[in-house]
Amino acid sequence: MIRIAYFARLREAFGTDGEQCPLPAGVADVAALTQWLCGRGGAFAAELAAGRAFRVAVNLDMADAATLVRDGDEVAFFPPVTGG
Amino acid sequence: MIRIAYFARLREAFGTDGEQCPLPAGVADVAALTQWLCGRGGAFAAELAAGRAFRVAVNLDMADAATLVRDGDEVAFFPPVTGG
Amino acid sequence: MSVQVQAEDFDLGAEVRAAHAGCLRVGAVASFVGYVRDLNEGDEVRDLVLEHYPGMTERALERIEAQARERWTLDAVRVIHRVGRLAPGQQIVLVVVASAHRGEAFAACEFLMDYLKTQAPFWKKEQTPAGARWVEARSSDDAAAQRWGGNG
Amino acid sequence: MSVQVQAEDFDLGAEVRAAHAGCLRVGAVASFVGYVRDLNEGDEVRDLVLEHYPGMTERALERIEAQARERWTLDAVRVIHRVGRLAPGQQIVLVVVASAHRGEAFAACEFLMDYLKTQAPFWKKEQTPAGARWVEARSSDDAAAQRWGGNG
Repeated sequence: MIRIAYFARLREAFGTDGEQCPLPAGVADVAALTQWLCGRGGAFAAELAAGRAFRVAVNLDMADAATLVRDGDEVAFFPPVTGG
Repeated sequence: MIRIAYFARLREAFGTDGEQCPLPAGVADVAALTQWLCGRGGAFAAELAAGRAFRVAVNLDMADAATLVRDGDEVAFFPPVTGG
Repeated sequence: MSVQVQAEDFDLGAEVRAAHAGCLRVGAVASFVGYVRDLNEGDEVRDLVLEHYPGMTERALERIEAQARERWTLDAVRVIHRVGRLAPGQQIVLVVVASAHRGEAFAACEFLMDYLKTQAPFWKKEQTPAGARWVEARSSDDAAAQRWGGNG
Repeated sequence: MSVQVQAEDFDLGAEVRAAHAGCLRVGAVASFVGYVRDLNEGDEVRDLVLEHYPGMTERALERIEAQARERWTLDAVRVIHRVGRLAPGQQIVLVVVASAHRGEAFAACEFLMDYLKTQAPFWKKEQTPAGARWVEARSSDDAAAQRWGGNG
């Protein structure tokens, strides 16, 4: 199982703050997980399309497309940050 | 008459915080007034010698050697500042 | 704890006193307080809601603090960021840095704010007369963070 | 009056609240407090006496404030410098700058301190175990002021 969390604009667009699901078959990194989520179509495809500005964290650290995703991980998708 | 004020190390070296005196004959700028004070010898000659670090203000504004000194002016001699 | 995420307001004077803490080696305390403005991108802001990522946000702030302590010799660092609903005029964020000398205190304080703005997971949603909207990240904030070099 | 020379202590929190003053355009307040250190040039400092040039000092501070306001868009500036006898740990100087954005607040606050250090007529005399001595001006302070360009 992995935990996927959504924040801010993405949380609203997806209508949930996250989900728990088995690590999808063939998914080993952030790029593949993003592609798998896009495959759902709708808001996922729109918000996570190439060229959209979003960030990914794995296990509470900023990640990039190549960051590995393993069973048990927490992966978060969110917009560029706007605190301060 | 002009008023000459001394601060900090110069005040202590000269043993006074200032004096009032007629504008010395031939003195029209800071350079000439400094030379006139040096002419007294002793602490004045030592502290105001060429190459010593001191500053001069005329009428509450920072001055340089060429700044004019006129009757009624207040001229202050002091070390480089060390506030803050 | 030197970094903190909280809904409650904070007291700059008390935080600076705590940062100095009677430490006679400290010659300089630089500090920053950010406030909610009533105007953003030309629109009136009625209030805003600050969302964060519990766990990751604290960790990001601690990492930013650690980077500042690697770069400069600091005696104390304090970062407080509020979350939840805030009205114009209210305090959002505080950074306090104590050091022997002012150059290091100023640099570290500005560095912490620049990195916090681009690295710490907070998101602002504004309520304007035209409705609610998520604040967009600013490229000027990225530029401010990038001038410190390194990869953040 | 936004610049002040006084023997009395000051309250950073109160000064920052006054600088923000409920002005909803202000997004950023940068501030600095300088403290007496117990060590200078390797020697223990028991206390120090700050001398100034009444009349000229206030005028110099006002001029430095005017220069900051020419360079940046500022909503409030506050400078307080103490004079008289001060012990290690005590506050010497405060600078507070309020602006719409943090970049201007930080820059103006640091500029004010750098210029104050080199342009405002204050002199420190330290009491050390070896006796009293006048503090020497530091070339690093001149360098800090010069990086802002102009003739000060």
